[in-house]
Amino acid sequence: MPDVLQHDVVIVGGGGAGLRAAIAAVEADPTLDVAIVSKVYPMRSHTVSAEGGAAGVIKAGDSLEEHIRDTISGSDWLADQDAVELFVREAPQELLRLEHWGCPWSREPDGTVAVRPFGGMGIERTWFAADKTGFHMLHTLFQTSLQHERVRRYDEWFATRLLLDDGRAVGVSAIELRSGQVRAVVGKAVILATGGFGRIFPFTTNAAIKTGDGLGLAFRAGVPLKDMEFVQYHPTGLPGTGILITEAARGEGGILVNRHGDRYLRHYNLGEPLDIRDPVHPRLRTMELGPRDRLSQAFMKEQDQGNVFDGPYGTYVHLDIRHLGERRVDQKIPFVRELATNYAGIDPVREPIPVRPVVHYMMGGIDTNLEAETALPGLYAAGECACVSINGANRLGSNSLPELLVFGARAGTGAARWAREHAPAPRAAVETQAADEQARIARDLINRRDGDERIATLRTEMQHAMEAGCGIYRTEATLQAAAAKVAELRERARRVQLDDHSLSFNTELTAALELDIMIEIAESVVHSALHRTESRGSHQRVDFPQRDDGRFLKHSLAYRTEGAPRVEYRDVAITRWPPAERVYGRAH
Amino acid sequence: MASPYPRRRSRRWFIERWAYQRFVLRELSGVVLAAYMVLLLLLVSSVHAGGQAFADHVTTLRSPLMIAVHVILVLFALLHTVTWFQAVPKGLPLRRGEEKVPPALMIGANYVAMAGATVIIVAALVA
Amino acid sequence: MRRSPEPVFWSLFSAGGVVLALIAPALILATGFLVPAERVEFDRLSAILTQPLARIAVVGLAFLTFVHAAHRLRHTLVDVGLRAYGGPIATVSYLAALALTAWAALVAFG
Amino acid sequence: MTSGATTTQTIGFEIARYLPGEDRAPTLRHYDVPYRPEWVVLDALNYLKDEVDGTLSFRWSCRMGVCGSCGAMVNGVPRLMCAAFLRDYLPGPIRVEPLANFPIERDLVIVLDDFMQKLRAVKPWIIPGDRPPPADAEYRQTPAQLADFKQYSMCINCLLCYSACPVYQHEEEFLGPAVLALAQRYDHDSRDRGNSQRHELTWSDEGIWDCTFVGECSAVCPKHVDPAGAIQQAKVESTMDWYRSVLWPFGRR
Ligand SMILES: Cc1cc2nc3c(=O)[nH]c(=O)nc-3n(C[C@H](O)[C@H](O)[C@H](O)COP(=O)(O)OP(=O)(O)OC[C@H]3O[C@@H](n4cnc5c(N)ncnc54)[C@H](O)[C@@H]3O)c2cc1C
Ligand code: SF4
Ligand code: F3S
Ligand code: FES
Repeated sequence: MPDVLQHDVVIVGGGGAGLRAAIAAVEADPTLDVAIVSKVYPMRSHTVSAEGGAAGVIKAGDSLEEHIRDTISGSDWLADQDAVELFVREAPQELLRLEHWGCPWSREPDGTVAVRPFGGMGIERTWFAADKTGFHMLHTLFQTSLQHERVRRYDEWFATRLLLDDGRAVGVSAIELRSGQVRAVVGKAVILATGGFGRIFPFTTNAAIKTGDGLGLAFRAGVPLKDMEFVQYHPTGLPGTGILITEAARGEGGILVNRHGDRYLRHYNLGEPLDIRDPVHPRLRTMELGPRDRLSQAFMKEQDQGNVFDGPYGTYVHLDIRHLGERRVDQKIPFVRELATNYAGIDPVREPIPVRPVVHYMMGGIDTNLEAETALPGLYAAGECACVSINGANRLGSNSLPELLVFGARAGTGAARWAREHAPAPRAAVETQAADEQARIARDLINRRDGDERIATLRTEMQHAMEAGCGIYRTEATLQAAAAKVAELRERARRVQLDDHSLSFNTELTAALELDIMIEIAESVVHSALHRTESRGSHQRVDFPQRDDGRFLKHSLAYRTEGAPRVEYRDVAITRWPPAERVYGRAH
Repeated sequence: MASPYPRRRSRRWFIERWAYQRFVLRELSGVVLAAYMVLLLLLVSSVHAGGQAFADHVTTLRSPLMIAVHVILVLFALLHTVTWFQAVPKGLPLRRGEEKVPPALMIGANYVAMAGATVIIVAALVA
Repeated sequence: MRRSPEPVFWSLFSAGGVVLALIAPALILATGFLVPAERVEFDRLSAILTQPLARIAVVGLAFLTFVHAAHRLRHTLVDVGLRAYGGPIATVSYLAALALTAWAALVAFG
Repeated sequence: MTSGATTTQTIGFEIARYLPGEDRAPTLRHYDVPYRPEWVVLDALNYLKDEVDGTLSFRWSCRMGVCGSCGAMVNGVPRLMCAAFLRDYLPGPIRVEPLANFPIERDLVIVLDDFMQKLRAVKPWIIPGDRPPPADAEYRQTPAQLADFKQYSMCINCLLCYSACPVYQHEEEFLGPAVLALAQRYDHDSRDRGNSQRHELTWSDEGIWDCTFVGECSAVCPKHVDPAGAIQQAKVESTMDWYRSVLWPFGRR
């Protein structure tokens, strides 16, 4: 029988959301015993890659109201307004807490934190630590968590399944990668904080670990996935690798130009360009500081008109930051220079950077409420894997980092409360489930010799099907094709064959488990997109170009079935901000 | 359970990479300078012993072997000086506000001081 | 607080390092090349070295040089593989430096 | 695998393989990989894992030099595999081995338990002491105060410096470059009052005083943290503190 490791709260994921939840849980009740199960060492989590910054109202002249409005209009009115309100109210406190824990925020000369402009935000409110904001936040959280003796970590343990008892979540089965053994990590409450799933697409800013595991765990336990059709493309990724050039490059004044040297965004209802020497440039919510969905869509239109460059790794436009000068670049966005020099082979102080839209962020995720609770008792979710939703149909840049703090903390406190009020699950129940899981993994993967499908082949086919059928612009036909392909892949994935039959650090095994989950999630994305016959935010249906508030001012909820997922709808919470047109480039 | 392969140690690490050889040479320069100190003290001793003793000592110093020894000594002394000056801005990084004083500037200042010391020493000895 | 005695050795080592970096090349140049070339006169040299301050300076320089060398020798021996004998090596090195310094005092005031 | 004109050339790899329980010691195995000038070593390894040999194990994630997972010895020098371009190793072969000075878990995967334990030991968090954080506001910290520790906060825990440090190779107790730089980062943070709590360990013989300033840690650091500098600086500070406490034994500590 697999070992059973008993705790009070079990957190899956050691990224920003998971660590914040852990600290919140032990602070809420120092007698609690908290476990963090993470498939990579916490400081390797993907939060480390976030560059630009974290939004929070702190400066005089800004107001909560403004941040709320920007977020709601950015979401194309699909965000729940009560959630947004709560998020905006708590974000500054959370960012301050990180400041108190030592996050090296960039500063004004008077010693207060500095803020920078960001896409879709009407006022400068994005806190930043040069252009390594996520890196500094993650390391600050991780190092802060080290002082809590009662946070026990299971680093490089891969969670494979939720353990249930009597209709509630009571832990996970996980593979200890070093030994290859499956064990049960058990608690009275479980928090999923496993991050996004950009890796279902071929060209993404997301790290290798972003395969949506937590969504798979919840989905298979019957929890619905919300708003899965909304996939954010970031307008400025490096062709070839997909490495992100942060929006801060535009926040500092960088401009986008096409093959003809035209600042093409002016043709897309994003306002008029100011001269780059104009002290008012870059103007907020205008041109390069428009929201990401609009900018990525503009690129596609330019591409259709043949106005983009053509390179060995696809088409691209230029992001030009030369006019900022070497000093400013090195001070404010040094990482941009480092990345462009290393991975695009150009020094952006002297040459423009080639960029193209790239899959970046998933608005959808595990359906949660304001308390980060899911429909399954005892199960919480926070961070990019969850959907509260504050991001609706399009997340505003720099809203995700504060989101994972705000809702990570809420998940932590909520789970702590739940753990105090509930008894642990009987040992036998979890033991058998973990034993089943161990048997399944051994039988279907490690010991199998009669499979005939290669992981990489299936993964590549899935990624290309998603890009072709479910990209920036979608139609019924492309989506149907993607749906058929993904369904086929789901069948073929049952016959996957590993080369590696050993136990210790078997990364082929984890790749197979990830693939299985990715295919399932991809299916929920495609079907959610098929059902939404309107265009809103990042979801653009060529065959249904209008937003349709009458039918679709609603969240989609995808439920797992034996066949294609079942899609249901739930009304968006509208409180004080009635749906309106999204206006950029003009006063709103 | 199968165990990890233990970390490997090398007895010859210091010759396995040029960077490490350079490190050992740098450290040895300190010891070499102590050897020079012995020679210097012998010279001082000869001076205190009087003109004849000094003259004898000078004769010894004129031998090709002693000249060769001093050539080597100078090389090690320069190695010491160069590596030492390079280390100074590491231990004592100076700042003017946000900006670091460029290490090259601090190193340069050290060379200026050394040049000054050299001039004084030579001037004091050579009439 | 458990204090390492290392700051004492390290500061002396550093002081020696600084002094040697500044003057060692010049001294070697003078005593190794100018003296044999007979550019330095005995009388002048003698006049300098019999001054009380110069005598003290010679002892000081010798002390710093020997401690500097002892410190480096000690750590290099440990680094290249004699870690197990770190204690005795340190004792012998610094004692040797002190002995040599005592000899230097005899010479300087002789 | 899309094969174009650029993939006709190949480049050789010698990759260290070790499977605990099966192999008695790591051995090098030869592979050929299509040569592409824009590829990094990590791309080549992923190609091998996907197309040729699924048993090859290594860590990676961000492929942009910030998560710190993918350190390995490339031709004998510690490097991030996602930042080591094939074009800089022509004509090959390229030798890839696990980071030196660590036990090997499997293939290119090393055991970093020792580092993780030392990381915690130096208390890398703000210890506010007698200066609790202001309510509902940030600590004031000027850009100059930030600059005083910023460089030491850039460490991605990639462990290349440990692989380059001969002292760590021979003295397991040595806290090592990255951890000491991190301690310096908190010591120099204007919000922190925890220096004396850290110094007990960092200023001990297993801390800064084991370092003989070989300097290779800084030479290989991909993020220019300069741990060697951090340690030198700490030596100066520790020494000044020592004399202060001897000369003014009754003074304020
Ligand atoms: C390049 C880039 C730049 C970005 N820049 C910004 C920005 O400037 N501002 C902003 O607000 N947002 C930004 N974002 C978005 C933001 O960084 C992410 O949404 C956020 O970091 C997600 O954090 P998380 O804690 O939810 O998940 P992650 O940090 O991804 O952590 C996931 C954790 O879950 C663990 N895990 C996953 N699966 C398993 C499993 N099966 N078993 C065990 N553990 C598992 C992993 O080990 C990891 O610890 C950026 C994103 C990218 C890709
Ligand atoms: S100091 Fe540099 S080399 Fe060492 S772990 Fe940190 S980033 Fe890596
Ligand atoms: S290489 Fe090692 S000896 Fe010191 S300067 Fe760096 S820690
Ligand atoms: S893969 Fe993240 S540092 Fe190389």
